Amino acid sequence: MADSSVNLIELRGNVVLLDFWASWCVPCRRSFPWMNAIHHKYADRGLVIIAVNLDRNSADAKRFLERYPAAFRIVYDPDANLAKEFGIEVMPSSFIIGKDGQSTARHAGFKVKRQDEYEAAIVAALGLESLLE
Amino acid sequence: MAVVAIEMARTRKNEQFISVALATATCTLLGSGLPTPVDAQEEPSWNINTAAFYYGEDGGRVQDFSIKAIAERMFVDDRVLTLGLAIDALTGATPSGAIRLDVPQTLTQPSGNATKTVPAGEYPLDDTFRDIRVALTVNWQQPFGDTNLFNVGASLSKEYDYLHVGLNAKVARNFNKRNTTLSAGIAIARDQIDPEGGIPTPFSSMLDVGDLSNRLGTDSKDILDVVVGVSQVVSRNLVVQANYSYSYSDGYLNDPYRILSIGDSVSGDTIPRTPPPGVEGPSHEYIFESRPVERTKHSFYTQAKYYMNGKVLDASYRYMTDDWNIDSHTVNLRYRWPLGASKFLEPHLRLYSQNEAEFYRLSLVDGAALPAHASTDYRLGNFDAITLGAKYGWKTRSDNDMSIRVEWYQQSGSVPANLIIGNQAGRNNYPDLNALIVQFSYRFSR
Amino acid sequence: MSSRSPPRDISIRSLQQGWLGRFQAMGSPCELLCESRTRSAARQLTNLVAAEAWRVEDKFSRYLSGNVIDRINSAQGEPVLVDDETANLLDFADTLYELSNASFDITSGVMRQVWNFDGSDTLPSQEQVSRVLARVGWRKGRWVRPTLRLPADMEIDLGGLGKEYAVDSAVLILRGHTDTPCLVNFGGDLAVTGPPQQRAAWSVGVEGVAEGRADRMIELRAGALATSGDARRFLLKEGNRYSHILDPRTGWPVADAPNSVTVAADTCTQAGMISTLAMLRGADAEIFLDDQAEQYWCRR
Amino acid sequence: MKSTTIITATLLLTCSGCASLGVEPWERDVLAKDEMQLNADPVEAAIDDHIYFSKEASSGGRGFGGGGCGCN
Repeated sequence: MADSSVNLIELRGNVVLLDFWASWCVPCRRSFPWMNAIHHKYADRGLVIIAVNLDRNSADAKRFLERYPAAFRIVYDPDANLAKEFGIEVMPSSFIIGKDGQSTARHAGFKVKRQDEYEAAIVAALGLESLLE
Repeated sequence: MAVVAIEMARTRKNEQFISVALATATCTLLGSGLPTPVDAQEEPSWNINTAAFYYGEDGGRVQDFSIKAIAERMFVDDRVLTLGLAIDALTGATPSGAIRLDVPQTLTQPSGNATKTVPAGEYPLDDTFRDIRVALTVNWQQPFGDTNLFNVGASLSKEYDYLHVGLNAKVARNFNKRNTTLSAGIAIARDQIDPEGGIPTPFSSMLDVGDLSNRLGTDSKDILDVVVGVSQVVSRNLVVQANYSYSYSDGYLNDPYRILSIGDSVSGDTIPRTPPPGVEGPSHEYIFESRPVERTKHSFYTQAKYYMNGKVLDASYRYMTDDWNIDSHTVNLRYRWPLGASKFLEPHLRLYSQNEAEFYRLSLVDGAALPAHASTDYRLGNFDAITLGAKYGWKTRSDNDMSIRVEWYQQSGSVPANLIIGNQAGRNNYPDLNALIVQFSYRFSR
Repeated sequence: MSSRSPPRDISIRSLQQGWLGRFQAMGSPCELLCESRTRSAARQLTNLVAAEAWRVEDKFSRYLSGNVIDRINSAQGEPVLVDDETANLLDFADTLYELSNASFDITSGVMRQVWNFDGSDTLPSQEQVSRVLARVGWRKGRWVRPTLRLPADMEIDLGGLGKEYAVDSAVLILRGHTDTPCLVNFGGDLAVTGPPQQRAAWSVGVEGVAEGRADRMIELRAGALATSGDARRFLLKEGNRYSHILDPRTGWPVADAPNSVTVAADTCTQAGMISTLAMLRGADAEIFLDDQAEQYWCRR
Repeated sequence: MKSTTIITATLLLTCSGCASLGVEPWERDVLAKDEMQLNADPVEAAIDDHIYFSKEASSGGRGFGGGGCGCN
């Protein structure tokens, strides 16, 4: 699971939440618990969370993960190749990639106040809107 | 319980304790049998910075014992409430403004109800200075939009003869992947001055004990500050900042306790006087200072922080100029040197230089027309200052920060030659100042 | 726990005194004996107990993908965040590891890759044993509640305490639902909610070496019984009988372990753990058991 | 007035060079450290502002500094 590349094609058919984070990023401390909760809620409905770590030194990331454990998959991108590809402007940044492999939503930063909005985008991508009624 | 039993089972090699330990462990296991949803750790919500601090000038001058605390309550999404409290206990003597003489001098105390005699050759100090100051601040930070930050705050401080009330607001906006931040802020304040015995009329004479005919009661000043600034991330290791600030004060800007000696136009010595029989009063002619009622200051401030493999250089420079014709230059250098993973040493050097205000005088001349304004305040004089010291900081076992700072502050000034008359030339006219600063800080979260 | 998923349904049979609910879970036949008045009440209680057994099975079976055990075992050295219930079990396993001087080890399951206790005479080589032993050792992982980090080639298996835990958990649920006395029996590990009303005690038969023959009856009024040792699982080589109890410190079966140890204790988990620890002591099993407060029945 | 003009010009000059300066969002590890914040020790800064406000003719510059006491 600790590979440095993600094959999104291989994940086609799933909804992917691709999150870019780093150990020193303060809002990431709040996004991790949220992603854990989302993972437990939607993992069996086809959601795959991939958190791309952008620390140069993965030891920093591991220290972070000891304090803020992740129930989802962590990928290491120390050279920021993925980050460049996705044009990250803010940490953290996340993308919701639909079952067809197309990005459906992009969130810059993480605000607790907007959690419902992030979750709604995931629910929409999973096609579960009817469950929210 | 389980742990104790395990230890006993081990050390005593008595296996009976295994079933005790097991029973306890089972209890724990089944006690919360049913699953609960994942709940991740909460961030600590308060960051509290505290400091106890001593500032002491030698020669029996000002001593300040102070405690200060800043508490930040962190809310989600970068909203922060900041509360500040400072308590200062001030004692000691400050220069009254009168020059030294070769004879003893008797001065009426600022309260107007007693006198004090200064021995020949000594600096006339005002030693009635004693005060407790309590200051409170409150600030709220709120982001709006993805790139803007808004701050609003208020301040209140009270000492025996002084009340300050202020409001401030600041906006900041990020650009360029948050590498550039522009900010603008405004602060307004009203300060009320209410000295014991009342405010003396500017340029009125120091009167005999019990004569308060030159006192005006209270007065106030209004202050407007505006700051605009830009901070810029230059590289992974370097961030710089530049600020311009404008400050306008309007109202009572005098020091109500400060006087000037009236000197002989040839000898420069203060003109003697004799109080009426049976009355205590000043032995020489002194008048209270008079400053302009407005002051406009402009400051330009730049700061750079540079990270070099664990060490951090913090350098700043400030240029200030005002319409009292004071120019000043301030350089601050701090170098943070890590000692292992959890300690650091940070030497600090500060250099300061200012020239005198246009109305700065050593004394006034008997018989000459009064200037528009005059003050002998050494803080409006021509001087250089140096601060040298270091801070040593470490992390406690519970991951809190502690530090001790020890610094020396020294002012050395000179009075411009054209302000010195006759015998004044042979005396040291500028009250040099040497102070020790000791600060202990503790920073924790909860 | 089995890789085959038996049908998840329950059956209810009338007994002379009360009802017997039956279902399959965790690779074992499971039973609920209760003194309910009606069949539908018995069915309701059996449904409750079965649901809990299946929940525990789904959550902690090492054969199912996607559950917490699978997440831990396939984390490839990454830390895994676990829920409170799993954390409680891991804390418990950690305590047991300490108490047993490392002989009770939930990472020891991989040893089964070289040991087949099918009654045959195929013994693994020392080299095979050493290779697999390198992947055993609870302390090689890092458990800081609520996070477990296991070296990439290691696995955990809560099978050694899952059944007992499920029995206790089911008893707690029953106590919350009814005052009717019940006995929960998951494949021979059992506990009661209280003494029966229609007779003096619950009679429990302990199975002997010969399959299916209960050769000892135990009267149980409160508490639990658990048995370690399995008459059907052993290796025979040159007349030596190798028990299926493997010592995770050596990689070899415990020498001279009893055929079975049955222990009575307050809870099924306690009973099961004491019987397991006794088995791990091999020849000294009785010495260990004599030191404990619990009643036991040891068969050699 | 003259100084204001110069300062405004300097600010504009500083800003025109901004676009090419800076780091990528994931390169902020060092800048995120406490000791790299421009105001890393606010208590010490407030104490210093207070001392120098009461002993010198200048104050502030970094922010709204010093002030609020009858010591000057």
